[in-house]
Amino acid sequence: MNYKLIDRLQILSISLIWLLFTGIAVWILNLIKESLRLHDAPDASLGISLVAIPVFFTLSSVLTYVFIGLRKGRKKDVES
Amino acid sequence: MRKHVALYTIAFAILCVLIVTGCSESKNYTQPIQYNHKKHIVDAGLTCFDCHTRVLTHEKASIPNILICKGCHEQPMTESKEEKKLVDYIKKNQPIPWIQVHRVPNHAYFSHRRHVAIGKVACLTCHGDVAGMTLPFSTPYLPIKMAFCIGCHSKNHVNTDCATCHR
Amino acid sequence: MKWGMVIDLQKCTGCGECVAACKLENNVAIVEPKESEMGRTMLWMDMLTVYEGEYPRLRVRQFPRPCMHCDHPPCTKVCPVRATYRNEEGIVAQIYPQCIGCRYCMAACPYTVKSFNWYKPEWAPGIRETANPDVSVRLVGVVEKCTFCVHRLQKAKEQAKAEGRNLREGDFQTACAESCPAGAIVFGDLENTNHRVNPLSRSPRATRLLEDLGTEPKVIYLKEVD
Amino acid sequence: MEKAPAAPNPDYDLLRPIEDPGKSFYYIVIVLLVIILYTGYVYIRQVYYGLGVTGMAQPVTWGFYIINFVFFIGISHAGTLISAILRLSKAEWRRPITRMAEVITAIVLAIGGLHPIIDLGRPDRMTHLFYNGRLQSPLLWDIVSITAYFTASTVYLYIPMIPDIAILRDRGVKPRWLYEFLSWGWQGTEQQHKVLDRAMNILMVVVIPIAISVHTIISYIFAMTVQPGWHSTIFGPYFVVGAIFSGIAAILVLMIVFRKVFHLERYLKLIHFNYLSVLLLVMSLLWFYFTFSEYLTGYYGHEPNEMRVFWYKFSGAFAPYFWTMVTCNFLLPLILLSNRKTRTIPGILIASISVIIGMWLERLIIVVPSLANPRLPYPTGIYIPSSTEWTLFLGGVSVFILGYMMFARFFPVISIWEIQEGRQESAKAVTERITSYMPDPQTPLAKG
Amino acid sequence: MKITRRNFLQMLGITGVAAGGISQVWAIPDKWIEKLQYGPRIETWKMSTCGQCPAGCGIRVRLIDEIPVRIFGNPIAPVNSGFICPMGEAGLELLYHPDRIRQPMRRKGKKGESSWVPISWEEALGQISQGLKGLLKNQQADRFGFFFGDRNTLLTHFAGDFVTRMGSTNFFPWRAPGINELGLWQAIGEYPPPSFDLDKTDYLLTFGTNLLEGPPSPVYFNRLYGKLKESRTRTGLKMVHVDARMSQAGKNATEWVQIRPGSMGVLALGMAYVILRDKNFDEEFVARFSVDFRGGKEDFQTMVARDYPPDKVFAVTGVPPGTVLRLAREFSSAKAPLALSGGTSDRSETALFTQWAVAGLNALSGSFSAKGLWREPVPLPWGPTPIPSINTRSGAFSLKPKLAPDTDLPAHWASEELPHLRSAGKLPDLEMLMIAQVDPLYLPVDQKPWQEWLSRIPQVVQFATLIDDTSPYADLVLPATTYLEQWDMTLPVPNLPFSQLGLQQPIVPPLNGARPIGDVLLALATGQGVTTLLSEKSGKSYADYIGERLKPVFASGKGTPFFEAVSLKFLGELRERGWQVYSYPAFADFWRLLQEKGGWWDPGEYPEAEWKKRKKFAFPTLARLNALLKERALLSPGQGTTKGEPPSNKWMEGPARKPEAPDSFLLAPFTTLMNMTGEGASQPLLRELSGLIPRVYWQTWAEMHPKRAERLSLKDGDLIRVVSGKGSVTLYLKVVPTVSPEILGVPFGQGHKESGRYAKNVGANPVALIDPLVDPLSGRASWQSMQVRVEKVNK
Repeated sequence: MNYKLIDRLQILSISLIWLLFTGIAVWILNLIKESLRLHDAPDASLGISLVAIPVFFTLSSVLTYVFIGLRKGRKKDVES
Repeated sequence: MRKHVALYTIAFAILCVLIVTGCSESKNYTQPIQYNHKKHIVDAGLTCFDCHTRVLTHEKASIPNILICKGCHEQPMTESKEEKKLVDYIKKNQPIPWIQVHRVPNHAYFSHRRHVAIGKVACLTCHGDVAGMTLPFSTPYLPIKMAFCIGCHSKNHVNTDCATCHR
Repeated sequence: MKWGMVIDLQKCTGCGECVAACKLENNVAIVEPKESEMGRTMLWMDMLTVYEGEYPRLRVRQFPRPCMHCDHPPCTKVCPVRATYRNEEGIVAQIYPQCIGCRYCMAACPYTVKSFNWYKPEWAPGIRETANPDVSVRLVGVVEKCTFCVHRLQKAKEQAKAEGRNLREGDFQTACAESCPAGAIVFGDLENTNHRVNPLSRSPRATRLLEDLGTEPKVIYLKEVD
Repeated sequence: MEKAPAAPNPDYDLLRPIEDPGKSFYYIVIVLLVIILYTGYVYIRQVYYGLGVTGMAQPVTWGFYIINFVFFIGISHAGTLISAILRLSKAEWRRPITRMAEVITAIVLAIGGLHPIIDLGRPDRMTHLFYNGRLQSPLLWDIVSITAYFTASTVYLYIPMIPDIAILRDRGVKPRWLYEFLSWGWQGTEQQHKVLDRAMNILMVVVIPIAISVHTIISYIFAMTVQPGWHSTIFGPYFVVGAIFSGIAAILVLMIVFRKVFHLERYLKLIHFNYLSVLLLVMSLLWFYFTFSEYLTGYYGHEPNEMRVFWYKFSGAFAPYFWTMVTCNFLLPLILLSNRKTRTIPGILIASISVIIGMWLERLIIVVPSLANPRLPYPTGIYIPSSTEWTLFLGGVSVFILGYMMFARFFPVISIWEIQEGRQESAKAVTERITSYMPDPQTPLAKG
Repeated sequence: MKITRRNFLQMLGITGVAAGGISQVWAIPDKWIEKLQYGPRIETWKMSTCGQCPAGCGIRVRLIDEIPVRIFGNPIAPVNSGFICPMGEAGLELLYHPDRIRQPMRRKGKKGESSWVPISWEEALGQISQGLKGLLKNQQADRFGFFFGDRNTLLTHFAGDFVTRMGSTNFFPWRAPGINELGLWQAIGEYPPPSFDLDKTDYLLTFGTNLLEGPPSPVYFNRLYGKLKESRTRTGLKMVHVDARMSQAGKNATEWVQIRPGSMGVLALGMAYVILRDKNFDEEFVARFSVDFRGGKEDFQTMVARDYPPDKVFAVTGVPPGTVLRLAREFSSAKAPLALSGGTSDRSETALFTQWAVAGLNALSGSFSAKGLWREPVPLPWGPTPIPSINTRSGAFSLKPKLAPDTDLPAHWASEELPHLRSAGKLPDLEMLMIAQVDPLYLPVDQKPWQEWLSRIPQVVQFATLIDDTSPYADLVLPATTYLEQWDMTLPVPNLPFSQLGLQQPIVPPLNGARPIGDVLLALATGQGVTTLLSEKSGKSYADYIGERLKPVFASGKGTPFFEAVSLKFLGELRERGWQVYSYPAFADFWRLLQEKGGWWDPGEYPEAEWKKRKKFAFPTLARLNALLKERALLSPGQGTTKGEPPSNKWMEGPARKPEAPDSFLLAPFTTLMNMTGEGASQPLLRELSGLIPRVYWQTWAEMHPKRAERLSLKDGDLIRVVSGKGSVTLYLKVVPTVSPEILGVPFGQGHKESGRYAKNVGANPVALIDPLVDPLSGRASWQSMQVRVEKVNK
């Protein structure tokens, strides 16, 4: 079994999750921009984004925290 | 009918692939006569409105047909093969089957009068340097997309309200 | 500018011409019998009937019902893609190529004015082609409704501009207003005092449908007095 | 923290379905796959012809798809919310059931989340939501909150599963790369446990408000319109309560099924069922309370349009459904669960199934009657779901069963490490906790 | 498998093709499609006149690149002032109907079978020509007949002329019921009768008359009603509608009076009873202008006093005595009361009696002589050559009123009786019958004798745009043009206060090989050597015939082509000074102007009716009615309800039928604006909208009173079977309070057996329930008061 490949894949998956959440954030920001441009209830859009974006980032942070924490917590002998 | 749906499903899948690869975009039309815009505009000194007579007054610019061509080409003026085709059409009193290349979809209202006569938009903004063309259009100069309309409208501070064009 | 309509119920005879004119003007699909029975008939302009009292005191009130073009439309609030929105001239527009067909606006409309293309609208061969070229033929899966004949406004504005003048009353009339034999439907700019709708909308007989919802419809009914 | 003992662990029984799924597993999978494929065909047919193949029409423009959307998302509350609340309140009996609940959430959310897409007339224009979405629309709130909930609950399912995946990895269960990939290098060190614990504590706190928000927002889809029967402030909590209610019933059914199929009597003891069924009973009462308040305010206000919908439900065309719902959601659970004699496994099963049916009916009763009774003098709408809608409903349920089976095929449905942890530490921890609640005998009472 | 829209349409397509017997599917030429999509979009407008009903509304057709896309009202047409009705709107659907006949067709198989062999026009015309030649050679011109749907156009005159000049008298025009015509014809012996003016009245009493949903001109009267309704709070106008069902006229009236169908004449005489007793009638009119009012043995006064006291009226009509009293007093004390009959009252066994009785009410109130309520129609300035009168064509209809024995009963009124007339020996056995613009086997006639009669005629030639219910009994079907492809001229509309000629001109050249009826007849006539149809100098088409007819109008200098808004007053001043609005020195200019403007009219309103010039008003008396009945029985014995029984006054009270059983009803068919007498059924728009008000689209419904529905435990939307002694139909139930509890209202105009894909086998035809009842006085088929039973059907 190719441990190195799996290791890479794990890192990739974590970054993909970040990408996804950043994507969502960018999407929401885009929608706010649109609503500002078209004067289409920007207040509602802003309110929702204020709640939504932090939630997504909390989630990804927790995942990253676990990911890094588990790696750091590994016993030294298996490392090699 | 169930059978059909299976077929349609496959067709749908193929269509999706086509759309994704963008095959549907590049359609080439072959015009019945290889009309030379340059010769008419630069050499003969005609303007767009001489032949596309309805540009300034109507929604559609109108593609000139034998009635207008007849004005000059009742008898052949050159030895061009393409002109011979035209003269044949005129003789037979049969309309030239021009293919309209710039087609605005049905759900959008686009009026030449509004743009050219009232808005003073130059023809070449949308149709390119027609005066330099030696062949007729086989593909649209621009992809006829809303983004282009909106781009121009917002640049010129024209109304971008959807209901201005959508119908 | 605030386009609005006044429907004088004292004049309206309930003949249904507005309904027919609307269907043809706007290429509204004819829905075949089986579908119709399910309740999929498409009418942008509808004719509603209210029965009051009992014989011999029975009164039957009929009233045409276009889209109300509310000033605070409940439908546009919920549209997830801005396929329906209220423009600056007060017309609640419906942008067919934008609609994703979620039908939320239909569920939210308290007047139930919207129709949905459950199937691809189909006509007998040849009839569809000869439909009104000024209005698009809708695709399957989109919501549609009365647009106050906005395609006529587009043309009327262009004509006025070409003639270098402002839009006059009568330049822009909806198909229903134009065709009402009894002259019950009047259309115009509610904010322009020169338009007939302006004084009429302030008539003591003026009411709006479901006024208490605060939707502020721009279709104003003049009550029957007898 | 000590490493797991080398001796064959009795809890490794739980891995049996993974190591040897048996033939019947594959048969069922094939059957389910056939159903799902047929569903797929039916859906493509719907996309091709348009929504006309369904039974929806004007004015009932929403039907099964939206009902099932609300229903499935409701079921999803089983999970995360319950397991998070139980975890947060340190209820030790939770240990064998949390994962089951969390899996329900993840799978059902994915299914429920797809339903609005099925419901679209133009699914090909989905991308418009990204370019031109409007955050003012409750539908967008839903997209955001369901996405958040789905990711949160998946994370919440996944993180406590890491130690178990590591067990599978260590036992060399195939496919090894999968377990290797998913175990994130878990070795059970103290450091890793600490990280896991902390992450879970954060998640518990985050997940509960997200879960509540999801169902509140789904209720907003209805409550934000001005339609009679929908436009109600109580709808948010009402939906949340209903969701948890149906969620608990779903877990109970699943627990009973798993207990039977995998012979988990050792893990899923009567006490678990007893506790959960009492919880179900409580939710049933709560649900009734909300239903009562909702209809009483409507009735008392006596607004004509409201009353039209009200009578439509109470004595009109929807009366059979309405009263079945009341029976299923309130009377039957009340009778079966309040009596110790009937609070047996079969009794609980019947009550749970009736609650699931009742809650589905509740969604039906919320969605259809309000649409069927427009305010203006239109005729009352009719809605008869077509075979397409029934098939897609069946397909949804099949996807759920298949998803659950696949999960059980690859991962243990009962958390092995949490049970071990419970065995080793909880007794001590609970004793400590209880003593800490008690009045301290050494400290004298304060004077005054 | 569920029927989706797609395969539904496919199915329709297949049946359509099978019926038409052709392979082409497009309703429009192929080259149009490209043109419509990518053409230069040149917009033009053409004026013409609507041909959907006899009202002659001016239309303005919008053409894009020469292709008609929409029909609007002609804003300068005086009848409709720019408005049209839904039927007018839907005209293009008729033009572009996908099932239009594209070729002459000969029937394959027996009579009654709808299978066809397409043949060429030459072959078809040759066949007819040969037939005609044979008849003429054998001096049997009378064996040739023409049953012609009168659309109030010149074509009717032309066809009548054609038949006459062939040497036959068998021209049978048919027209939908009119208003007051029958009663006034009996009472004063005039046709056309004086027309009424609603503008002047302050009390309008309509006995079943539905001006809003049918002839003479729904658009004109909807407009007028709108005006009257709006101003009635100021003017105090009261509109009372007497009918079993609250039609649109009832809904727009101030009051609706429920009555048993067929008994309206009794109510009218009941009111006369009260008026006479109160002595509140116009003594002067009665004394100066009437006969038989009093003094005789069987005069009007005696009859009314004896037979129509309110309690008796109540027993027959179901109208409470108090209401009779009130109506009578309101009517007699109004300043300008007007009573109208027609509509549903005209389709009962007491049609003529009712109209006469209502005319009697008008006479009592004196409204005829004063108040400007009645106007004198001004004859058209046709010039020295009078158009052949259609009324005297047929020897079969020789009933004459006593006062004016030189006046025939308009043949329109009883053409439905043709088969009976044949069996009565009043009509020779025909060798060839032409049928045009009407579908007799769909109409509310006794169909069996019609089928037999048509089967007996060896050559039945039908002009039709669509294969209709009559076609299976035709031997040859010729594709006729619609009104949008032909020349024609609509004549003045009855009961409008001015005269108008609406020009129909081809908006498009005839589609799909259709030919205008006029031109085909002309070709046939020329083939037979009957060239005198036209004056020597004119050309060879029907358009030229119209031109010929118009020349006297031009020469008279009267009237003007339609003109843009100029106030009538101003115009009047101009005319007084000898001005004309348009100057058209030559006929060619006049003709061009007519085409441009859409028609000609005489803006001067009709003058007030002058009763001194008339003979007298004959009140209906028992003697008169019995005499008429006797005469009629001689004319066509052995049919009708009376079956030649000795006359009595029993039947006059109207068939005082009540529902016999708890689940039985009196059938009360009615017509709708969207469909009229079935003409709208072939057009999908009208098909869909004919049930707009009750919201039953496409299907046929039955209207029932809520109380009855409740008693029978039926719900709105249920499927019911309506059974009579004759047959049964299945309908959708509509529970509405707008019908009397005794009746079952069923719309007429649906349930065609043919007539294209949109009409075929959709809905139901109440005629299937109706037994052959005929008004014994006029011979007009009745469709009211059938006893029917209702059963629930599970969907």
